[in-house]
Amino acid sequence: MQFVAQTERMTAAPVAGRRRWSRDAVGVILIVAAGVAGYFLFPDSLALLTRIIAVALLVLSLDLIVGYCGVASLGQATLFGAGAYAAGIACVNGVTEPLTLIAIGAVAGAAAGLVMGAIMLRAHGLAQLVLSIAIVQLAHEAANKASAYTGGSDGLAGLFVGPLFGVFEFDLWGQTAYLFGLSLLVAVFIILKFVVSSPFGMLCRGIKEDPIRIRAMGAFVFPVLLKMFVISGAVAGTGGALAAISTQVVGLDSVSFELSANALVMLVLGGLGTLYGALIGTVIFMGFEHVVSAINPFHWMTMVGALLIAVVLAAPGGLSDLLDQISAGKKRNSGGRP
Amino acid sequence: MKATKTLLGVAIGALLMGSVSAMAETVKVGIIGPFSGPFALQGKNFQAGVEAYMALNGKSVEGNDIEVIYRDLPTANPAQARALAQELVVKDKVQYLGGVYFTPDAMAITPLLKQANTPLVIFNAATSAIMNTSPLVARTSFTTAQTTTPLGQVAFDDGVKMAITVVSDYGPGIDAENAFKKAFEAAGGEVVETIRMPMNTTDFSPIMQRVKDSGAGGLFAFLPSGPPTLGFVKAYNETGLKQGNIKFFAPGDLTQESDLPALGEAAEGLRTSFHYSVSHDSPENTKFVEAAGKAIGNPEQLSFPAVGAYDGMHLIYKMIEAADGKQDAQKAIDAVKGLSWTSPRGPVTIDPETRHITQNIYLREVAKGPDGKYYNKKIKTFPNQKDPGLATQ
Amino acid sequence: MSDLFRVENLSKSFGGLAVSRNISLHMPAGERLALIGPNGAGKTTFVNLVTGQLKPSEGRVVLNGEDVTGLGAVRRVRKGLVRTFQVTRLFSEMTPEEHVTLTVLQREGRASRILGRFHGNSAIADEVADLLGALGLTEVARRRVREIAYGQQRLLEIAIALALRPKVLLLDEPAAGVPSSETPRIEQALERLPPSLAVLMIEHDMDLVFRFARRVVVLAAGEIIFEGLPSEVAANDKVREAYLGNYAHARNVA
Amino acid sequence: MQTILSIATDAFAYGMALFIICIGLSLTMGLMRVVNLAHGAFAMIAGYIASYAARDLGMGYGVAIFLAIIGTIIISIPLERLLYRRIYGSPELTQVLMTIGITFCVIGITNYFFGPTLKTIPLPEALAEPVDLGFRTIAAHRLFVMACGVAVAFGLWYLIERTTFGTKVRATVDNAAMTDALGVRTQVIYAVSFAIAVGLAAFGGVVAAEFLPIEPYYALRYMVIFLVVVSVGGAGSILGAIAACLVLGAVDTSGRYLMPEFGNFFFYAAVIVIVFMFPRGFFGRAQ
Repeated sequence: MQFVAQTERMTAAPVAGRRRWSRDAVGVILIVAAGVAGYFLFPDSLALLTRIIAVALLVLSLDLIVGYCGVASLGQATLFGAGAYAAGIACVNGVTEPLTLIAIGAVAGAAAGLVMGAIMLRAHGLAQLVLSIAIVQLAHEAANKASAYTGGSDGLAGLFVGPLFGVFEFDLWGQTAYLFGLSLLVAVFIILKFVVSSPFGMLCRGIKEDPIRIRAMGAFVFPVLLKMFVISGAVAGTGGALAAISTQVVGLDSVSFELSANALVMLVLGGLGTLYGALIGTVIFMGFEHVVSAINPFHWMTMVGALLIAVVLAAPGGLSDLLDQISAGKKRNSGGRP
Repeated sequence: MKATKTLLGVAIGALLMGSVSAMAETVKVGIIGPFSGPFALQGKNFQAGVEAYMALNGKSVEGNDIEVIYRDLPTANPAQARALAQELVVKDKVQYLGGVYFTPDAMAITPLLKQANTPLVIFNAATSAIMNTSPLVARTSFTTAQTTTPLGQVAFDDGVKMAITVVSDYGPGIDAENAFKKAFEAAGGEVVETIRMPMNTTDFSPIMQRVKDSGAGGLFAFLPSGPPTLGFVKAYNETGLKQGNIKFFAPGDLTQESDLPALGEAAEGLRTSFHYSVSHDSPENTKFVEAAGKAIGNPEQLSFPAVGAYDGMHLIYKMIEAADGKQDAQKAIDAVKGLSWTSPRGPVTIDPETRHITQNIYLREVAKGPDGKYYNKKIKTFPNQKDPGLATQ
Repeated sequence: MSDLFRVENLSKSFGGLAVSRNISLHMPAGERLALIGPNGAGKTTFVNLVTGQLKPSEGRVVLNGEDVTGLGAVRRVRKGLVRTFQVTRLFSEMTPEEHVTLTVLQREGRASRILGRFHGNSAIADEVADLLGALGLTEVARRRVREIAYGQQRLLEIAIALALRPKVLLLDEPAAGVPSSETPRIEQALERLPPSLAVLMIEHDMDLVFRFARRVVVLAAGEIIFEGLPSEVAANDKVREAYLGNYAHARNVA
Repeated sequence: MQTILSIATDAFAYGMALFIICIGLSLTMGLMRVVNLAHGAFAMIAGYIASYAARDLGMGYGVAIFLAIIGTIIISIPLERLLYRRIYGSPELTQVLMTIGITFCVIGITNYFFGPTLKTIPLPEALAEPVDLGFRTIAAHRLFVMACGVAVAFGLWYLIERTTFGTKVRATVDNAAMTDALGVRTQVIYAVSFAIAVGLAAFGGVVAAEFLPIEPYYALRYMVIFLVVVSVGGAGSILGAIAACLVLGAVDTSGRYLMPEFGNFFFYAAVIVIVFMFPRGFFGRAQ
């Protein structure tokens, strides 16, 4: 028996590893291809595409918490807003280098994630959801109150971002912003793929399914989840900073319940716990919203609602799950189901 | 649907005009407004104003056909505002931008204007500071400080020596509080207390209790137009403040015409100051109300954003004329500096310095008309008011 | 004292209801002890008290001479007090290999590392493969848990526990719910447990108990009514009463 | 003292208004385990029906309330059959997606038919007048809302705790499969419970319209408050919902009186504190 185990390990393990690697590599290539295709297909809508990327970062960050840890949140925009305001305030005060601003946003988001996680992880289930709502409402209120720093409801304007690498301007046509955003998204996505397939990522998935089992394995649950909150905050903060840099304004909407709820809708729409679902959901939801509201600005809401209902009826596991079933047949993507 | 109708109209117009000018160019105008969402009514008013202007003044300027493209921005969302403006300029190749209901959205668009070589005519967004962010912006609405300031003297003359201010806790609310306080104190009164209440307040009784306890003889209030105003006015009546002779003053956002059917009796006698009343008696306004009422479908829904849009289109037409259909933002904006004309709201001028509209502010009172409907009845005119918010900066 | 593990006067009551009363146990290294008792005897409560899921109202739990009563469940696991679950608690989307790898990584203090790949370490992969091999799970090592037989899931529970290198192992009904055709494999696995390990098995299946245990403790209505050799159990009056349902009656009279 | 009494009266009225609307949601979430974010949409539909009946058709207030409840329940029946039945027992997030979709549709359709303006429901003379309570005047409809709240609380308590229907509901909640096996048609129980919840939403939407005015965005605007109140009270608990409404109503009202500019801070800080102290809500069931 020992012998069998040895031989099988020798042959099978590298194969499995390679398959996982190659699948992720294909995924990343597809994302880059889609991004580049967007650049050439819609050269006139780059500002919209950049906004989708910023929101995609927010939805990715939410997937880390909801999809990988099973912590439902309707307040994720707190972290996005923290990044956006930190980058915005830094920019107004003379920090104009884009990469520095992104770093500031990520750190602020991570710090907000630490606080938010420390509060939210005290509760479970519905109570947790309500805590997340309360936190985002408080953050929104705080941003409104601190109008000396945030511009309050008028928004924080006057962000003059310097050129990227001292060369590429963030201009009207938005090529710089878009390509910068796309590179950020791809980089973050690759990092997150590493994170979720690391031992830590596995531990989180385990916690999502059964925290008691994880404790019985001798692992503390709270610090693991808190760590994921910090990572999630950094990702959301990056998205917020990207939004601030590319639009040069930060509004109260970036730290609102509405944005949080939209992010959750997009995530569930795309499918939880795969990272791909987060991207698919964001692109489909925002693209659909944009197209429908351009066709009929007066009654697009009905159609978006109908889309959500249709998705629940046709693909309860989200769109990425549906794609999985269609394309790969039986073979399912790794990761938890909702 | 509406957009296609407009397109169709433009196409037919183009056919008819084909003989006049063989080299007619189509000038595109992008209008951003809240056409869906909680503020959809204001967006509808934008559209009604634009359509009314085009119905009365033709769909072309000196052989240049005008095509209007509407883009929906339901709530204050600067990122989306920028994306929409960028797309309108780059993809749809609009030469003029108009509309914009919320201040942060305007703030997100103005940095683009220079590069886009496109002027922006703001139909509503009412914070003074927007005008400083780009030399290519003009505004045909009002600022909160502009509509509020005359109330200070009015309140004092009405015998109010001590007043309390109650405003929604956001930019325009704070602007209103400051403007009233300044004007009222300049007139010799004293503001004994200032209350800022959260935007989502639904039950105003405790606030009214607070007003009562303050001992003030007058109440100045500012809330954004829409659902909360109803609760606020009702609470004012029901808690006995009305009977208790605490006088109520507010800018006209609180009694906009489209809210009056809902407010009804509760609003009767409320005095507000504003730049426009649908009931304004002038031939220009009669024409406007008829055309805009037709455009919006239900004339009861007509309100102040429509006149902002109407006059905004007037500016855009003038700009197109000056630039001769070419894209030249500086020439266009220079052409309207100092421009005076008679708007449905009364005589107006674009201040050459600030590019903000100088206009009459009217003191009105909600009264019941002979048809049984409530309207804002003009009782006093403060002519040629500039924006005091900008003057002080 | 040479006892590896001791429980002293452990009691627990919810409100006024005593569910565990004055339980004392001691186990030297290498012990094979079976805890049996009729339904509702308080066996699961006892396990929860020992592992730290529940806080006892009174009494002490001593591991390796150290009082661990004040420690939480996680700390006790880290000290070597490990359990399996009566109803398997596994991650349905993960493979047995992933379960055990995660457990070994955790034991090594590397489970919450973000850097480094889950499958990357060959020393750990060797250990995992050996462990899975020892429990006969090699064939299903790469299948999702929800796709493998229940008996194999039970074996995986044991594999996870062993991956933690426990000193004391609590097996909570390791054969519960397993079809009789698969029980021999579980028995086999139990026989091959490391000799120095102290094992406390809670079990209903008396055949398994007699074959496995060197000592038997019988719990009824929250207290120990018998302690001795497996061969003596059947002859004991109190045990017979408890299992025949008279114990409650007898206690009421007393 | 007078001020305290006055604030307490306002808080009680506001709390009761919230209670009437929220209790239906509490039942759906607690008993049927459906996170129905479209709850407010039903209250809104009822408001529109009542406004149409009373204002445009000139019917009496009582008739309008009755029509609104019946009308809303009728509208909800096909929704329950076609949509909600698919999500009983689904993961919560799937339910959230579906019910947000329904809310969007209801908002869009309402906007289309009734336009984006505010709708009022004219009160009868008797309820419109201020009443002198000695220490202050209060609108009569506030007293009416308080009375309605108390009546709803007792009525529901009686229905759930004292009737055979209530017994069946409780049994279904505890173990649907077992109850089904005992010959109770759980499908019917679900459908009837859903109708009751919708009816309560409708009733609440109409009588509380003076606090939460009827407009197309009603369903989204107050979604958060409803969800928070139900969670704080503990889903499925009548007593919990009352407690939550009164406590949050009191915090909200006194916060707005004492420090209006920090009103929201008070409210949500109170929510966080309560959730920390009662993680399952005031009277939530153990899960």
